[in-house]
Amino acid sequence: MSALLEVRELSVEYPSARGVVKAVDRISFTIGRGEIFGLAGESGCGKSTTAFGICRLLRPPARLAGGSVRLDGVELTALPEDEFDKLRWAKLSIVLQSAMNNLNPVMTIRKQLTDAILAHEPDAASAADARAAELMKLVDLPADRLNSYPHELSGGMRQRVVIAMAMALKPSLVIMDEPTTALDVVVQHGIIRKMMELQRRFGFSILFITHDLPLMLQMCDRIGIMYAGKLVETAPASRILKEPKHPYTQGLLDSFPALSGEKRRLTGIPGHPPDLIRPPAGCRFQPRCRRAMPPCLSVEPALLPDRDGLGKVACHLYGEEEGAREQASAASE
Amino acid sequence: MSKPLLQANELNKTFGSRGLFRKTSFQAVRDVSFTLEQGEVLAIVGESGSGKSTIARMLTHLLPPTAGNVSYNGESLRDNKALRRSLPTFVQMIFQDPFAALNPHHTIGYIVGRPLQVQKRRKGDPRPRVLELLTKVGLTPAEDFIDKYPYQLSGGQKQRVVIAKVLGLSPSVIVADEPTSMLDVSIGVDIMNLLLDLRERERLSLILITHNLGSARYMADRILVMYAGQIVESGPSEELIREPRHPYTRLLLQSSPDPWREEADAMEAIEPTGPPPQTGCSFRLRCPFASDRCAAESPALKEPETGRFVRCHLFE
Amino acid sequence: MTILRRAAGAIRTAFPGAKGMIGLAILLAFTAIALLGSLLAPYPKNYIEFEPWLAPSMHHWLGTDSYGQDVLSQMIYGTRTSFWVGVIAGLITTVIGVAVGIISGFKGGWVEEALMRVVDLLLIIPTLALMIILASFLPSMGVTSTILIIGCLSWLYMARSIRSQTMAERQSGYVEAARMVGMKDTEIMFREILPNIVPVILANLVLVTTQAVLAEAGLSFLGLGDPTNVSWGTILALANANNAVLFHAWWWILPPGLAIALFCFGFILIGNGILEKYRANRGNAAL
Amino acid sequence: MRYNSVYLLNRIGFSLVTLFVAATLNFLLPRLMGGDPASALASDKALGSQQVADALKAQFGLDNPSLLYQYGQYLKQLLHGNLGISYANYPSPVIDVIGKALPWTLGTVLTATLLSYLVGWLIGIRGAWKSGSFFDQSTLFSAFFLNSVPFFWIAIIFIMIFSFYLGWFPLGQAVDPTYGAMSAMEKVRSVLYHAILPVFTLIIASLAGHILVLRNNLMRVLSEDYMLLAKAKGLKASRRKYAYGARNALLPSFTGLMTSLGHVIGGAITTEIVFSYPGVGLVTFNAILNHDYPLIQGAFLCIAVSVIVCNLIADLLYPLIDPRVALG
Amino acid sequence: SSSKPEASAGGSPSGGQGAASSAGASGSGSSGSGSPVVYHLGETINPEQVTNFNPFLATGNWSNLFDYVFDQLYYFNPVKGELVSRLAAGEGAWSDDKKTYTVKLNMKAKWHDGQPFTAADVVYSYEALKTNAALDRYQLWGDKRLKSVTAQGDDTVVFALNDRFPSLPFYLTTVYIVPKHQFEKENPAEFLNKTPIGTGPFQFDSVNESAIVLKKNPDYFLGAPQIDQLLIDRFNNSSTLTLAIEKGDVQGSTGTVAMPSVPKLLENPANKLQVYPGLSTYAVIMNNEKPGLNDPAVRKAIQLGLDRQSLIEKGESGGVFPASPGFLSSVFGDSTDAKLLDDPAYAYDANKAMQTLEAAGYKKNGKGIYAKDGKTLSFTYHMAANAPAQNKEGAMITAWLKAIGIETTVKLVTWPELTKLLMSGDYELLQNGLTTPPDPQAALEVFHSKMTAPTGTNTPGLNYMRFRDKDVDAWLDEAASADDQTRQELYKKVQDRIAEQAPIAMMYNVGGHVPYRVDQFQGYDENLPVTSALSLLKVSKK
Ligand SMILES: Nc1ncnc2c1ncn2[C@@H]1O[C@H](COP(=O)(O)OP(=O)(O)OP(=O)(O)O)[C@@H](O)[C@H]1O
Ligand SMILES: Nc1ncnc2c1ncn2[C@@H]1O[C@H](COP(=O)(O)OP(=O)(O)OP(=O)(O)O)[C@@H](O)[C@H]1O
Ligand SMILES: [Mg+2]
Ligand SMILES: [Mg+2]
Repeated sequence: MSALLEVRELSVEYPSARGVVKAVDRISFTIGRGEIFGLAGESGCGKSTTAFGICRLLRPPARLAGGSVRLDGVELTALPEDEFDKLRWAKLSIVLQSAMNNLNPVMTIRKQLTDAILAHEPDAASAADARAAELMKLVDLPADRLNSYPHELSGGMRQRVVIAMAMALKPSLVIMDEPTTALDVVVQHGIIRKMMELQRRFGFSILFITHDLPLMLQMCDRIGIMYAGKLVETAPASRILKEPKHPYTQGLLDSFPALSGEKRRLTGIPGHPPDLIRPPAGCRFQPRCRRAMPPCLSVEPALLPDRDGLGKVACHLYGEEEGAREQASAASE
Repeated sequence: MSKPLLQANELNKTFGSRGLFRKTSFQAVRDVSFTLEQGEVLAIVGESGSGKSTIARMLTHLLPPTAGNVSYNGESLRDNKALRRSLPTFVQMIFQDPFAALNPHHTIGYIVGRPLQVQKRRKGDPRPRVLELLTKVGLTPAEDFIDKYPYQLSGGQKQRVVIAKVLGLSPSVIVADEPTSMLDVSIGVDIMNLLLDLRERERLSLILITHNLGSARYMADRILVMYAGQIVESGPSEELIREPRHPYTRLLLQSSPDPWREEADAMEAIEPTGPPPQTGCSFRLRCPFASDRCAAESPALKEPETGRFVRCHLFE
Repeated sequence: MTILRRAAGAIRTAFPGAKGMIGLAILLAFTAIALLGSLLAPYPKNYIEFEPWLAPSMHHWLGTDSYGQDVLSQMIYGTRTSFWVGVIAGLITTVIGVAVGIISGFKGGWVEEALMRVVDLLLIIPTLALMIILASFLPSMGVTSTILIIGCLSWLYMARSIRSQTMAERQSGYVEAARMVGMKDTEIMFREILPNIVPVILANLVLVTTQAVLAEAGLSFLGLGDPTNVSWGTILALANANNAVLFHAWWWILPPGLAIALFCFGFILIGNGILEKYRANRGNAAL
Repeated sequence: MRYNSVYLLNRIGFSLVTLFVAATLNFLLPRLMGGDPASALASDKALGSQQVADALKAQFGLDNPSLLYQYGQYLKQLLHGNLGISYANYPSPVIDVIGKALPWTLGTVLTATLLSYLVGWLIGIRGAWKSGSFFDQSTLFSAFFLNSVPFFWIAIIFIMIFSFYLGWFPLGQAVDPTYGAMSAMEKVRSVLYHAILPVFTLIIASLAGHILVLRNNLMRVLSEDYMLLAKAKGLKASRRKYAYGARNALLPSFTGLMTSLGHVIGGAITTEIVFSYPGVGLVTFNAILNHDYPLIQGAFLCIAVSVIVCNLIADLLYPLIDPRVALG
Repeated sequence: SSSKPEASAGGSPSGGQGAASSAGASGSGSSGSGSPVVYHLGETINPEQVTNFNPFLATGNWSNLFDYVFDQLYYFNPVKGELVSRLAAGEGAWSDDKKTYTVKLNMKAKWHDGQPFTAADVVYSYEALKTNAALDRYQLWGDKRLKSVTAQGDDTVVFALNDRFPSLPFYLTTVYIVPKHQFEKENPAEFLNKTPIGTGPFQFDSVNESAIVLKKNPDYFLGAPQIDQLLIDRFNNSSTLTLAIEKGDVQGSTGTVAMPSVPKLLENPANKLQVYPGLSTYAVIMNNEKPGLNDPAVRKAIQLGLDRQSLIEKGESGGVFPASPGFLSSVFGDSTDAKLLDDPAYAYDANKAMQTLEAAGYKKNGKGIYAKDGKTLSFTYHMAANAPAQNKEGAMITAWLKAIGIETTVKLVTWPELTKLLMSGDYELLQNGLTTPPDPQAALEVFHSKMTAPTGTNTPGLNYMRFRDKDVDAWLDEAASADDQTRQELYKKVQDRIAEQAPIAMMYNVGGHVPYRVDQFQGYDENLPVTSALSLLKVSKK
């Protein structure tokens, strides 16, 4: 079965007064049908930019600097604007971070739901209302809320509305950029559960972006870890949880205080992410890496499949002579 | 027994907003009492809007309580004007947003040094003390940082500057209101570790306000759970997390993602549909165990076993 | 060379963007004219011995008026009055506006209520009308009183803008942090907050300066300006009173109006440049 | 109906309070200026002696020196809709004088404000939508320039070109001299024809502010997430521009309408003078020159009332446009 | 020879009748044409000048209107300086003791509402001034003036005086006769008279925002006007009014046009300007009681230091007349001391001004300003606000005074304030016009000490200068009841003394400058102000 989304060598740049910010630098990954793919990483590493690059929502001055994005075999980067407009929402919908700002404050929920439907199916006018009510039911909201304005709903309800909206045309891929960050954990939990349920029911794929690695580990099938505009590791969630390979992934995982098990001192990752205008030579993580080696200073590691083929990692520790490296790393710990 | 370092007594805060024809009031904090001992770390957790920051601001007298009282070493803040004036040297606060907490127009040296002058701790040049403080929070070499401006620092470094500034006044208590929520997790861990170290070294007491039960467990000796302006449960952190009593605490714990935990049986919680009720138990509309009694009678904070307090009719 | 380049860089940061540079150029030109007026003007001030109503020519680039004065010379002398009225009234306005704005924005409570209600009320009555009243009731009317009147009445918008900016700043952590370490209110207002709203103040200063120039022109046009002083407003007032329109004497009507507009245009360009940069730095904060 | 009674009461109550304070301010203003209006009037050679002055003082309620008493009288009269008797129009009551002038000013100022708001809106939106385009840059520049052009100068230039040189429009005045004998249709035509230049002057001079405000607002709205989402939904550009962008950009500027009204009324003073237009601006200015205190008071009160009422209308319309207000 | 004013008053009835006959002749001619003949008169009329049409009131109306709607007993023709009969049937008769004056009325007159006009109306009009002192602006009922006004039958009115008052006929021009049957129901001091009824050549029709509309009175006793409608177009500034004349929107004006416009107006052959000297003198009024200004040498220096020729040529584009240093306008013909006007002793001469000061003991101080005994010649200089062109002249004067070592500080004040300052004397120098009644005695009595009061108290008359001269007082008192010959001589003496003492620094004399167009209408009587009621009677469409 071929992948639903295929991102290859995607690069996005922000020209700025000081120079060009390479926010996303030649990243490649795929998302299978019905798969939940997570993208994690520190703030500013380019997660949102990647998402916007995929669905061509980059705000000026951002520009696509290369690469290809294929959805269902259709090359998106070269599609004319009106063609792309037809594809939007019908195949590819998106949910953004802050619930408040996702909805137009001066329009009723009904209008905003039907808006999306009518933009693609202009003849559905009579059926649109019924479909809106149905969508509300999907996310456990009473249909009379259709007549409300966004400010009349709580943050969690608003985010449910946005999720319902994203389902409106049964897309094959839903991008979710930190859909629950602004919400309370209890509410977040409810929404995530709902989302998983819908995903199981309709079988769409999700590109899920968050800071919250524990959450992601709970719900995603596969996870990509980004650092400073680069993808440094992709692997199934269970694998990341049990056996993180990249030192950055390890550090990240070691930054979340757990609720169960032995209480132990966390180490985190010292230092801070690099300036993306002048990234360090070699491996970008090397200045913060406890296991950095001489080649890390000069040679940029490529994202290569690891031995068992389940994941990919971009680190000199796992080159051809992986065994030796692992020994070295063991010694340093 | 000696007086506790800090004691909050039946704190209440009501916010009123006045229109010409309507006066609305909103009780953000209701009858909150707790104590803090020397060297202790107390975490306050609870959902957004439950009144955590309001408590912090009352403790530091940025906001006078509507009723109730805060006392330090047995001295009441309300009645003691001298104490209020020298309060900055007793208690200090670390704010959520390190990006906003530093005035972009002053150098790090000024930001850390100026409070020393204001509180007349040091006459003359505060520079040596500033260098010392910067070193203490791990901004080394301190000479490199002292003349920088905030925009030249990363978020984690900024939060360190805030801590250095606060330490300069040698307070006995630091109230940290979500000190890491604006920072990346990897950097937040650093800050939490720094605070823990400082507690050891400086015999500081710490009140940590957080959303995150994990952080509360990591940092605190005791946890205090708030819901709708009230304390619903409190107790030693390990115990409270291992064995939560109040339905809200249980819900909170169960909702917090933790991939290392084996999946426990899920509690069927109800999503909030409106503001918490003013009468009876404020959690009852979301509580799967709610009974008629919960609507009729508001539960009191009981101590079913020593050190564990719960506000729920189920535990009486 | 490097010094020049560095100076250019400094100017570019202070007056961002192409618009800012154009504004700066305009402003510098007017400043030069205001300061060097008597050297640049071809004929002495109020020299009335030419033929009246001469159209522009080599001798009189902007022709002559009904009194036989060289319009260009009068315009150049007028620049000085308008310039100083603008700048000084602008400064007075700024001082009042900043004080009222910061105090009400920072103190909040009844202080703010009281100050802002006063501002609201004064805003209801058109400023020009208030100025006319003041101007006609003051014991005398000279450039000084014009400046005072304008300065004392134009701070309303500025106070509002500074207040809302101060309120935004008050929300930011550093103010609360300053309070937390026991700083006095005055120190917080003027050493902590003030430097942070300098761009807003500058932008407002620029706007009130243009308002002052316009107000002076308006007062002069209504015959409430200082008649012994040449300003763009008095030139226009005389052109209107002596019916330059009848003579198709566009050379007497156009220059003062254009000068006013151009002068203010320069100021506004600079102000907007500063504001745009400020907004960009603050993530497009509402102003 | 989106109103809630508290909102309504609050807005109306606030307007009444403002009105009351404005009335008080009006009472104080001329008195704070010093001078004795009745003597000033009596000393005008036309109205001779001390007896006359005394009689006038009694008539104007100035015979009792207590300011408080005068204030009481003033409020009492005001409640009865009595604004006193104009000095310069003696013995005509102020209310008549203003009543005649007000429709002209309101007509021109309101028309001009609404039109310039509308035009400014369209231009501002178009500019912000394609920000940086030639259209945007050129309108921005023109707006900056127009923002600083004096009202009266535009008026003079208009008269010079359109009335005197080209002869397309009358030299001023509000109606044809033969207005009295005209049919209703002709009257309307006459009024409109004479209002064109003054209204245009006001539009041109107040347009720039609207362009700038709306452009800024829309720029801000365009960076909102819901705009991005609207694009992601595949909505048509025109729908995004108007239903999503412009609608939201409009809201913050709506309350600013009031202050712009004050500004335009201020500009109307000089405009009416140049165009011999018989409006409140002209009346106010003449009243000031004549030291006609009751008329000044009346005119200011009437300006204040107009602004407050317009503001109230804006406030009452606001919930209809912005659903967030009624509950807020 | 007999005294000029009375002689002309005697000559006027024939002139009036002449007007009537010619009007009657052409009136029949105009009735033939189809569409009504409309004459547009353009005037500077502010909104506050149309709130009433009561000729007794000084405020709220535009006084020139009454010339068209009402009649006085006599009309003062400023072009000739003569009286013209209106409601009076010819010159009145003095009794031998000169204490009663009997006027026969023109019984052809009729009120616009058809009611007959009688002597009772005249008596009522004068009695109204008596009972409402505030309306008696020229103080006809003042001491030594009117004792009573009575009717003798329907057609004769007798004015009885307390004392001899030879100027009475001139004063009779100031009172418009109103219909008793309408006014007696009202309080004349507050009557708004929204639809005035007069006897005049034009009937009031209506008023709107842009015009006062009058229509012809076909039964006018001096002959019906040829024009059917007289529209008085309202402008609020003279600039626009001038443009309207140039464009032909209006045919003429009674008012002032901006003087600098005159040369341009006259380039167009359709436009004409009638110019005649008038009763207003523009001057820098000096308070003779203020330190420094109480010294005649200083006042004289100021008078000498004003370049009056420049003011007239540059400021007023030659549209005004030189003012006599002896004050009396040349409108008063033989009473005026004509030689004073060109007397080189009073001509502009900056050097002589400074010599005068130095001769009086003034020395220049460090700043180049003259001073003596600690008093520096530094004065405040008030002028009216909202008059840019006048202020410009003031600025010119300021500069000239500076050149002769006198410093001034300019203050702009509103018109009522200016009047108040004049009356109370709280000023030093003040630029304003002085308008006198149409009578040489009254004009010169401006300088009588009975017309003044000490600084701080309001003056009863126009002697704002606080000028006091025993000789002048004596001469004027004597002239009040002297025969014509003696009066003329006394007047000359007074004028010489005024010129010598310089209580006031003349700028120029503002008379009439009446613009009118001759491209569509003809028949203007240039012996009268061409746009006055009596002249318009004869005007007809070309
Ligand atoms: N308008 C812009 N101009 C210049 N640089 C930008 C702009 N917007 C984003 N960037 C840069 O692009 C990089 C990637 O930003 P992006 O928003 O994709 O990060 P992210 O991973 O989504 O972060 P977060 O977790 O905070 O949302 C950042 O380093 C940021 O500084
Ligand atoms: N100045 C104020 N005026 C009115 N209401 C206020 C004010 N400050 C806080 N509140 C209200 O009091 C309640 C408690 O606020 P508080 O900031 O203490 O909550 P919190 O627990 O800190 O929430 P968060 O986790 O979001 O920071 C909230 O509902 C808030 O809206
Ligand atoms: Mg992001
Ligand atoms: Mg908080």
